[in-house]
Amino acid sequence: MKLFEYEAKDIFRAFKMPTPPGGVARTPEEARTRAIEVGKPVAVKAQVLAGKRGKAGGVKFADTPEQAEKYAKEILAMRINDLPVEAVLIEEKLSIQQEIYVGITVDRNERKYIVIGSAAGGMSIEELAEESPEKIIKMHVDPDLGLQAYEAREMAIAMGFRGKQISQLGSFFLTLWNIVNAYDVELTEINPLILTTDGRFLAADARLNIDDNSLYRHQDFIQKIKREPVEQNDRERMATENDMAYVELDGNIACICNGAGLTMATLDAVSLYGGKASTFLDLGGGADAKRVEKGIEIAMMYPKVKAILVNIMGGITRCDEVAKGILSSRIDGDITVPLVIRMVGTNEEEGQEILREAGIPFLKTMEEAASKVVELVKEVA
Amino acid sequence: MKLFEYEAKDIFRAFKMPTPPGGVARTPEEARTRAIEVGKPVAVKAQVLAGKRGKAGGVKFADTPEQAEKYAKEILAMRINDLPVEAVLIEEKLSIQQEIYVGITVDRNERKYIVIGSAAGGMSIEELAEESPEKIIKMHVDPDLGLQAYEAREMAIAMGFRGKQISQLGSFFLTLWNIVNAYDVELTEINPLILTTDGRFLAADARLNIDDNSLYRHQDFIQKIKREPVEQNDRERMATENDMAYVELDGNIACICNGAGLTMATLDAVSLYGGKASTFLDLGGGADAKRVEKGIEIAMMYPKVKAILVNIMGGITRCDEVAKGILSSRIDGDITVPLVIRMVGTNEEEGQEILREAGIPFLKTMEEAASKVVELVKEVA
Amino acid sequence: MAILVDKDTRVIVQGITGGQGTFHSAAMLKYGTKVVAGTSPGKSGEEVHGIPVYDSIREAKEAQDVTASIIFIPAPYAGDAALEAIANDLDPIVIITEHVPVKDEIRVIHEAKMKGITIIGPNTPGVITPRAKQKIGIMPGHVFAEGDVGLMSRSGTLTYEIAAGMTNAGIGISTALGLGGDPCVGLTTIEAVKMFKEDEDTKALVLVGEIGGDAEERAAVYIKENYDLPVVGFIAGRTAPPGKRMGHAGAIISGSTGTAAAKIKAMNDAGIAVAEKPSDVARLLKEAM
Amino acid sequence: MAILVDKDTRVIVQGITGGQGTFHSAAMLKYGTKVVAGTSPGKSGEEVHGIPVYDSIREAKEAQDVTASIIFIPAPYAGDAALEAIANDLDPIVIITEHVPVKDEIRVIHEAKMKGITIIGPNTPGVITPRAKQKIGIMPGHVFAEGDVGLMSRSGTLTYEIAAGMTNAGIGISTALGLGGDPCVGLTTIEAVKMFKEDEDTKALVLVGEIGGDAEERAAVYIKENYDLPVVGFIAGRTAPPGKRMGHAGAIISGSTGTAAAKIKAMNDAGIAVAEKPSDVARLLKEAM
Repeated sequence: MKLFEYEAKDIFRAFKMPTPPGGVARTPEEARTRAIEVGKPVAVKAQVLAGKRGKAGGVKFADTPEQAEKYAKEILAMRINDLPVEAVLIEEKLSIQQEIYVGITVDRNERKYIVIGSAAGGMSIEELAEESPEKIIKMHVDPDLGLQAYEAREMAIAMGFRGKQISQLGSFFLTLWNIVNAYDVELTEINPLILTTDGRFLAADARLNIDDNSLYRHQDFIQKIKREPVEQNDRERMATENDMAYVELDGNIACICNGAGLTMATLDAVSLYGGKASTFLDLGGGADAKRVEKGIEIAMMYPKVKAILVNIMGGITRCDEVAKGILSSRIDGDITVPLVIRMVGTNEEEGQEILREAGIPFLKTMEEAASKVVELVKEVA
Repeated sequence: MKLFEYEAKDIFRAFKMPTPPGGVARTPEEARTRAIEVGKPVAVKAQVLAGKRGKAGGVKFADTPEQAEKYAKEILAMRINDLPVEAVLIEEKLSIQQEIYVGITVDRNERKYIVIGSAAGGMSIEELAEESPEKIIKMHVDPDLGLQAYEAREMAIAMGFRGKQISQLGSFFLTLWNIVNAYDVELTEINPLILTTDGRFLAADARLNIDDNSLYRHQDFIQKIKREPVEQNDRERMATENDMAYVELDGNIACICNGAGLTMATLDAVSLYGGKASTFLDLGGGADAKRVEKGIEIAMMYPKVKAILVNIMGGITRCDEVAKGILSSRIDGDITVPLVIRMVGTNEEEGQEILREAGIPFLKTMEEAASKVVELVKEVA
Repeated sequence: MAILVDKDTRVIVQGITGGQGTFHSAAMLKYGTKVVAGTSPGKSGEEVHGIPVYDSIREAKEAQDVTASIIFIPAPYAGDAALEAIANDLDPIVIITEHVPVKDEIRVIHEAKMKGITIIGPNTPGVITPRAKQKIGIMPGHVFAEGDVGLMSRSGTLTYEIAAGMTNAGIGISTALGLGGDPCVGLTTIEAVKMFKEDEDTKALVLVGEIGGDAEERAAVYIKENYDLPVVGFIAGRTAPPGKRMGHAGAIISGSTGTAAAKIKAMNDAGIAVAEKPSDVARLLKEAM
Repeated sequence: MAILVDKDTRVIVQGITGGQGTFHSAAMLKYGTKVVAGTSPGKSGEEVHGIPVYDSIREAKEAQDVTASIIFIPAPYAGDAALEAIANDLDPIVIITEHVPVKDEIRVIHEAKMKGITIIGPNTPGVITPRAKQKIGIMPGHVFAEGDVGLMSRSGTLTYEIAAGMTNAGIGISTALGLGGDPCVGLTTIEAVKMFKEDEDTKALVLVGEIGGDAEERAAVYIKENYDLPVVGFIAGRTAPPGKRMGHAGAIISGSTGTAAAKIKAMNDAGIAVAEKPSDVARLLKEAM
């Protein structure tokens, strides 16, 4: 779950991390009020769960409350990365001495949290890593001990800071770590963390992603921020509610499979035979008839779909249940496009028998099925 | 810092631990209201930071709100263990199937937290340990991992519980552990934890002591409960504010020393020569003149004091500073009783020189000093 | 010998009374696995398919000789279950559960590592050694024929797909291993390759990867330098658009690493033949062996 | 040889620029201790009494050969300082700081134990070996004469008192050790006795205890069974009323254990002569040796 900048900063402030004075606004008028409260030139920043906001024109600097109102109006009307701007954050415009990068994420190779810092912030860590890897300081966090204050200071020292700034900057790492720990954060970044010309460190930006698998532990927080974990369309929401992985793509063939790897491989096969997938739909493990029916229902709701490919490799999932699900979708008239079925594995014979009795054809290999569905789509077109 | 039962239960409830319905009352009228809210027979329990409350008559059972009001009036007027009863807790009277003991404290030998449980609760753990040690189940908590759910269940299993009660009771240990961790608890007990005749587990009593050394981490909480960490008289409060260890006793000789061990040994020596101490006052390490003066000031405020014995073994503490402190107390006229000084160690000669110049006598060994002060007190009497 | 699982493995099923635990206990028993005990707190004394159920692993170990664990416990409690298995020195520990919070995974993997215990998963189909007729997992046993090719994968059903293709082509498997689909898993791809390298019964490897992370790239470098027997690869997600989350967290493309192209290139650089379709794996294996 | 501290010990002072750190660095240097570095984050490049100051132990170790640490860091940060010393493999680590939260103490002591590092304290005056002219601590060095009696205590100034009495009586000390006044300390009384037992230069022991806990009782049992040389004891708090907190947390009487009477009885049972007054210790030692 990605948090908006202003939501992340609310958490930062609750953990006593210094952030620029300011507040969120949902209307141009509110933006004006916030700017008056700040009483200095402000930044007007689009609140949107997408990167490269600055390049898209989503950040503007206003010298007066009137200007802030005007920019807020413009930005609130924007879409960035195809997402609407829900709000703007009005914050004091800082006088910058240095832009710093700090962040914590999960290192999947070491299976540990990793703390990352660079005195050369302001750009994405990927670009930084490519251009100046020596400027990136990394430290793994001991899973038993957590990040210690002395380690946070060692980060600041390694980043080149001296004197009082060692502890000042170190405290940002410690606070970030406490937040990571409290909120099951899988990625957090402050970029830039600004050292102002008058010597203050302030978290000027904030990125904070909570591990989706941990959300059950953070229901109080999710209710408090009064929004859904993710912006979703109806189909995506239905899939989430049914615990299915669902991604919409640009093609026209819906691939309904069990298992993420198999679903991806099915998309690849469709592509290999000249087709293009509209839908990645992973039913997950052990889908029963109802679940299969629900998966087909969701897939059919997406207007781009011109054919469905069901590719099941039965493991926990039983082919007889899959067949029953398909059958009741047919009976209900859900499926209004060509359907190709490939189904092997657990209870394969029972499943195939059900389809055979209902007069529904099926195939034995995924290559046959992929090539067949591509063929059918071409006929339809 | 010891918490009142109702304060501890507020924490228990915040951590979602089941407690009996009810609430705190500071007047008999409030007690009546609470009893009406409970709507069933209630227990009226004195809120006082002392053990053996039940034996002192501080717990009564009321069938009606009127009765609850009457008992509350009686109990609120009581003193238990020489402490006033500040409030009563009104709680549903439970129908008891079994009384259980659960607790967590620090095992100083293992230097670990230790979880303690017994199916035979209702009595003090010391008595239980003496009478039926085999009925007490203990488990150390791994300092890296903390108490795990499976360990909490193992406790319940070892205590003899089966079926669903394993997880139900286990969750009390887990919750207690989370509280210990969050509040730096050095001792917490639920005794009794009651299994009701209808099969519910409820924390019927609550004891919770926070590590005094950790209080700086819990300022928010201390402010929230709106009271001082400990009930203290003026002298005790002054000593606490000045970070001195101060205990009032029944005798008439105030012992002002540096270091707890030396102070205790000084008390012992006074006793050995037939005297009786009124005051244990440990100045701590590295006391300067001002601190010595303040210590003497506090000691003199206690009316029982008939003589003062200053016994300093200079280590971090410098004898010249001690001498200066004594000197300015004399000049200010603070000391109105006989004063015996023994002072050796760091800067001994400088200190003795200061006293010599001021005409203040001093001794070289603590045995001489103890015997001398006892002699002087006898003369005074 | 194969790896991780053999005739001496004696398994406890954590969460045996749940739907999945019960179903797969039967399947494992049927396949030949020595499932000797199960846990379900509060259900000590019950039996599932004749397997005795205990309140805790500690209790089970007092009654039964168990060496390994398979965990069918819901995600919020799976970490605790794994720590219980670690505390009781079970090895390997197979965590079937998906959606385990990464913080819990990190903790469990670290504790296991400190004791030298192998964690397989989470979010894995488990491990199977056809020759020994032993599986600790949820894979359909009949798909895996006895043989001398080691198979490892981060994906469940895709593994069955490829194993089925191999079986159809007459190629058998020494041990097949689901490494788990989460970003953080216990046994890593490179560690699995090392295990297979030490196994005399494994004469070739199939490495099934997917987009996300750089486990395959790392394994490829290791293979290039250390592994002399034939290796065939397959990577799922060639056509996945960047930045889209595809099913499990393992399949996020982040930055310039983790794309299918990068993985395939790393494998080719290591002399690993990479199949375009799952069914090509068997053919490439035959060519390589 | 003595224990814990000898001529090869090279000390870093954590918190060297604070009042206590500065004062006692001078005192240690004057006594003869090899104080080779100090830390104070942000003050790298400064010097205290000619001792170079570093931002971190890591930085200090790059420049200096340090083996042991003494910590003068305020209680809220003392645990962090100790973990830094542990991570840098310093041994022993002497924690002078008092009022360290017990949760932090438990954590630090556990981590040190896992690495086999000795923690002395917290809330200790430290350790001194007169023959080597080395002290890591805050005790007045002139009070301790060179000799062959091991002295250990949970109390600071009381230790000086007894040491001074011994010195006046012509009895010298091999190593004197403040175990620390807190309920949870690193090196325990019984562990200290074991160290002295292994030390050829220690021919007798003085065990100074106080009310609270049962460290003295345990040590007495150990001494009875394992230690053949003379031991003299002293217990402070004979006249302390039950339930009153006397100075530091170590001195709480809880339940039926931890009273002066119980400790004295345990010592007497172990054949340990217990002094009534500090000044009696020297006499009893002479009688016993």
